[in-house]
Amino acid sequence: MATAGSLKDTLKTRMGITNSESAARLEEIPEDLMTKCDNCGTLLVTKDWLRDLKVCSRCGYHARLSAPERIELLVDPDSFQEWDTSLAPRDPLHFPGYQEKRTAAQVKTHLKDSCVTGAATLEERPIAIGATDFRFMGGSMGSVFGEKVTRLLERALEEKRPAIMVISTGGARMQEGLLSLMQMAKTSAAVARLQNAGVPYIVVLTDPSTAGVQASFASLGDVIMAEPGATIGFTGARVIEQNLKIRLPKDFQSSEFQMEHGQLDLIVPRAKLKETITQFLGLLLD
Amino acid sequence: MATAGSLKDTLKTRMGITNSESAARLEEIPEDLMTKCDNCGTLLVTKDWLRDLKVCSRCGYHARLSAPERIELLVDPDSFQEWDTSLAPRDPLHFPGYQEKRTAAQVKTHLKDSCVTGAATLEERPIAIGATDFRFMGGSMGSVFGEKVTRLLERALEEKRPAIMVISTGGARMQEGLLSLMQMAKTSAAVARLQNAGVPYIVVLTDPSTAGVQASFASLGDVIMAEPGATIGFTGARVIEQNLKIRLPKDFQSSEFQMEHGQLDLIVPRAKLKETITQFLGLLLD
Amino acid sequence: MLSRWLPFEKPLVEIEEQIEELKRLAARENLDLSDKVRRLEDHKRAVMEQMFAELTPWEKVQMARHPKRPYPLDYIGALCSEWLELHGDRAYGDDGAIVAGFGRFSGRAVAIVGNQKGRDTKERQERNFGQASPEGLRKAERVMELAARYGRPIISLVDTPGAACSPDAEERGISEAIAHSQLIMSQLPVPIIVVITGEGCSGGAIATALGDRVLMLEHSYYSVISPEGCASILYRDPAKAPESAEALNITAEDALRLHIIEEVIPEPLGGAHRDFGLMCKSLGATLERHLGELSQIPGPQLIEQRYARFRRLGDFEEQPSVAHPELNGNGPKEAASQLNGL
Amino acid sequence: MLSRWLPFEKPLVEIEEQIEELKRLAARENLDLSDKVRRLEDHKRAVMEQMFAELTPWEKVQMARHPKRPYPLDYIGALCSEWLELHGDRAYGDDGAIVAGFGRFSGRAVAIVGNQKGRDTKERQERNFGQASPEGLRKAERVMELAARYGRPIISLVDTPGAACSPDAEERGISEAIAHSQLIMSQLPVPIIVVITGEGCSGGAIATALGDRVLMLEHSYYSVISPEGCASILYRDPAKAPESAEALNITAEDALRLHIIEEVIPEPLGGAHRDFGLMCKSLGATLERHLGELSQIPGPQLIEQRYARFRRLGDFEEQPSVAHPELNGNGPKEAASQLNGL
Ligand SMILES: [Zn+2]
Ligand SMILES: [Zn+2]
Repeated sequence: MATAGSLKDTLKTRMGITNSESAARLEEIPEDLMTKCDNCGTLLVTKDWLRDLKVCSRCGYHARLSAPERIELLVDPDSFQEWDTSLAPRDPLHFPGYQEKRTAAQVKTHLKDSCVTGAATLEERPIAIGATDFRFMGGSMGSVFGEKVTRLLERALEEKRPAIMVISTGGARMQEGLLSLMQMAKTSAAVARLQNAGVPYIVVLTDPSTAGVQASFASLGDVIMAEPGATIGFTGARVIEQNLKIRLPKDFQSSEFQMEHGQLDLIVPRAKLKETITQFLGLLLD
Repeated sequence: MATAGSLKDTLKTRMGITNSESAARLEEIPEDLMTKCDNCGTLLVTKDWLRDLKVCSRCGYHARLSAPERIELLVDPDSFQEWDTSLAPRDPLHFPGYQEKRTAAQVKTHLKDSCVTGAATLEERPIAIGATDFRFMGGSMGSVFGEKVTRLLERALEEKRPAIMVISTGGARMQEGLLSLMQMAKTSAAVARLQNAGVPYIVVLTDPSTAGVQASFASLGDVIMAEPGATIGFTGARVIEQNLKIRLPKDFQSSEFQMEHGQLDLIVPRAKLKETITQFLGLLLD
Repeated sequence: MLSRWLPFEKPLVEIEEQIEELKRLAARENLDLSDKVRRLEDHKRAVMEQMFAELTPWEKVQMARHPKRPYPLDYIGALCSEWLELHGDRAYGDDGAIVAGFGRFSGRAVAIVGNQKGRDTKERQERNFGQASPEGLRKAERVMELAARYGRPIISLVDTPGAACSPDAEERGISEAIAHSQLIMSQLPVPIIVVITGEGCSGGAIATALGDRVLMLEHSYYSVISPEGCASILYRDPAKAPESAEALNITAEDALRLHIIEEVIPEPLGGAHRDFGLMCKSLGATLERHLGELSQIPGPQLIEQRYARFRRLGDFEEQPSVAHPELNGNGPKEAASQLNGL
Repeated sequence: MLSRWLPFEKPLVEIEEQIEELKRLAARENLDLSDKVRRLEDHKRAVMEQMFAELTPWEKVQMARHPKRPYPLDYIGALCSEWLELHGDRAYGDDGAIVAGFGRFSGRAVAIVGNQKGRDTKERQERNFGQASPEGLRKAERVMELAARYGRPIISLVDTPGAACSPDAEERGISEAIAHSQLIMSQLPVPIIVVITGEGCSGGAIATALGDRVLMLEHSYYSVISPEGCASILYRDPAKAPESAEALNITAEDALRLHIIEEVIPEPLGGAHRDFGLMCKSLGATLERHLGELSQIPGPQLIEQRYARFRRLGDFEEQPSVAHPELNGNGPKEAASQLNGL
């Protein structure tokens, strides 16, 4: 159990600014601050909610996590060493508004781009792990994201480290045009090499996992796990509804829907992810 | 165009006793004998019907052919040299009535068992070809059938001859019990080796192609062609209807149905089979 | 009681009722009838020993279908210290009739695939009575290929009355799925041990039965067609299933004699369900022995041996070679030209 | 006439109407106006040359979508002396939006896959406007793997507004199908030439565009998202598609500049549909040249080069390395323990 001070630090520094609360306001919030579940609206004691890894104790709703949170959730404490921190995005197309949006995202997240990768251990097993951050332009995949994932997969191959990718993304980054589209091919090809070499590659899909990322390396895991209730698919439900003038059921593209349609190996609650990945790696390798 | 004598010979010797006409009766039939289409009931001039390869000029119904007819239809004249003529069936389970049924089939067809295999040329290209004969106990696959197909696939591999199998069968031969079931595994494994060696393997499905044969080597062709209107499937429609107490549409399990459901590469009318196979082999090999 | 006793077990029911009666009496009247009870139990055991040693093929079928018979997930739960079930064919759906995943069996990580029937009406329907649909076989294939990539041995537990029998299964290519599963299994460079634990019926069974070793539980059966199906064809009467079961040679002993399987795994007296713990001990020891042997063999050699194993199956004779009179250009030339050259 | 002329072609319509008028006049009045006609035609040509050299990105999109634009089967019919189309994914269905088969192109047997739109309303629906469903991509994959087994080069003709957009496509794993097609194409040991012939839009395009050479016709476009889709997101107004087309850098010249493609294949004046014969000559010669070059390269080397080709795509900078302050154990220890160890 953490102290009051550390809890506030956690909220401020590590959890990012979810639930639309500003960092400034957090300073004044008393220890027993309530957090409202985005799904069922229940007011939860923030301390409990954090202990539950931002999962609503009432309805099971899994709130989104930042990339740093994702990584810390899944690796041994203090074991993470970030890779490719030098990579930073450009604006190759001089796309309207791109630089401004990105700078805002960088300020908000303390990240250079939407994907964080690195080395860590998981129950003492060396792994390569990456996570995407939905707060950073919807976790979209541009050149830096694609390059980081590719380098992660290549280094995993070289060092025979199992690779784990945790996804939360709206797809390819429009603002880098074709260069973003090419990251789909580049990352998919890198997965092929990793699999040929017999190095495990595990995908964890979280809310949301869609479009260009879902249609490339995120659908190619040896095993694909998803958190409950995540939205997983290619074309967004609203776009399909508009195009075909239809109404889609509420659970369309949910983890449970994708499970039923054969696209997932497992649905794993957040609290069980680390354990399940560890077990799977043990069953493949030990 | 053949002479009167040869036509009768064809009917008597080569065409087998289809359309439930006995060999004895054929002797007395005048040259302009009419043949009734089994599908639409149209009376066709036998000479024309034979020239049309036993395809009804009215409704396109493809009447069943014997294994020897099948082979002669597809290979260069006089090029066929039969393989494994020494193989003959046994009665390993002492199955009630098996020997009698088989002897009757042998007398009727002049075949030792339901499958004929051998070497031939197709537009001068050496090939290995096999065909099954529905007249022989429903073209069922027992030990001899399975052994012949396996030897054909093995020899095709050894001599780098493209292999062609023409199917007409009700499935595995019940009377040889588990030994028949094992032929499914044996032949499927032999296909795997042939494909690994990059030797083409072409399947032609004709009416009917079902059950244990369809669920083994007959579904594993590099390309799978079917004659129009053939019945192709695993479980017979009547069995499904009885089990589920439902009525199935008339075209259920037809070639056209299987094409729509992605199970066939091509539907090829009988008169075009030889040409299509030749073309496909050319496109794969030349 | 109906579900606990098979028709041929009637003599046992009577003895058991007598035992129960004696016990009730002893309790009510405070008598010591333990000697009588013991004698009756000895008698019951003797009857059982004789009964289950001499089961007819049709009785074996009933044993294999016994509603209390252990199913793959039961064995997995008992034999594996870990188990992670994987789902889905990554294309269409997740078939409850097939379970597939990775487990740890006596310290060794293995992949396990199996046909899973349901225990109650609802589960039976969800699992389609253990009858695999195309997507189930494609799921199994995917997991087996994953196992091969990581050098994990495969255990396939077969217990199915056949592949799915429905328009849906036909539409999605149940033939192709059965065929392809065999094609893949014949090429995997890891040990594959198949155990027919209950029903091993028809294409649905052979689909996942192409292994280096094929074993059968004592009271399972393995057949090219269901006895009822055979009877419908042979006698035009499904009620003649007992005769068909006899004719088809479907018992473990038959399969052993025909060299279809390597070994019969004995069941506890009265069947696997009567002493599940003992059954697991026996099954576990057998699997361990075969895994130990097979894991010594390099992958490519395994594939060769597996091919050879099935290659030799079949019973036929090789008579002096006589070509078919109509073929080899021996027939009339004009006749030959009739079909050719048109 | 509506379907023959695009909005920006209006000046041409006027000139052409004048020419027609003159010809009618000459015929009616029996006059020799050929000189005037010739001058008008020269003028028209000059206008066209300027017009089509300066098309805006949005005009290129309209050209790529021109209802008379040649589709893959048109090119196949013109360029191949033989063509055998194969069907089906062997699992679910046959998708009309994807054609796949083997053809003989200038004496060489090749596999060809392509997105096929329909010409009329009925065919458009049957072919789902060239938008591939999962089963279409799986069919293409099957044919490409067959081609690889027999050492046949692969030509992929891309002309799609995107992958199928429907609940069905989602249910059967359109994401998986797009991803898997790329995975497979990255490993085939035969030459793969991709030509964007019309629309090369989004995941539906890259699904079959992982080649050794990627070429674009002069008036095709290639984009991560449709201009309309981009406008909806960026400007909340699909009518701003022209601005989006500009911003997205989707023309062949853009793609060439960004090293996404190797070459732009010139189209006849006014577009491929105005002189199909000439277009085929130009496309055929280009394909032949690339096939000739690639067929010199051994399979494993092709795979390496193909990987390297896509590997280098992307534009980013490498700044001095600074780790994220929250990671690498630099953050407060208590905070780290908050999520871990729970
Ligand atoms: Zn809630
Ligand atoms: Zn007819």
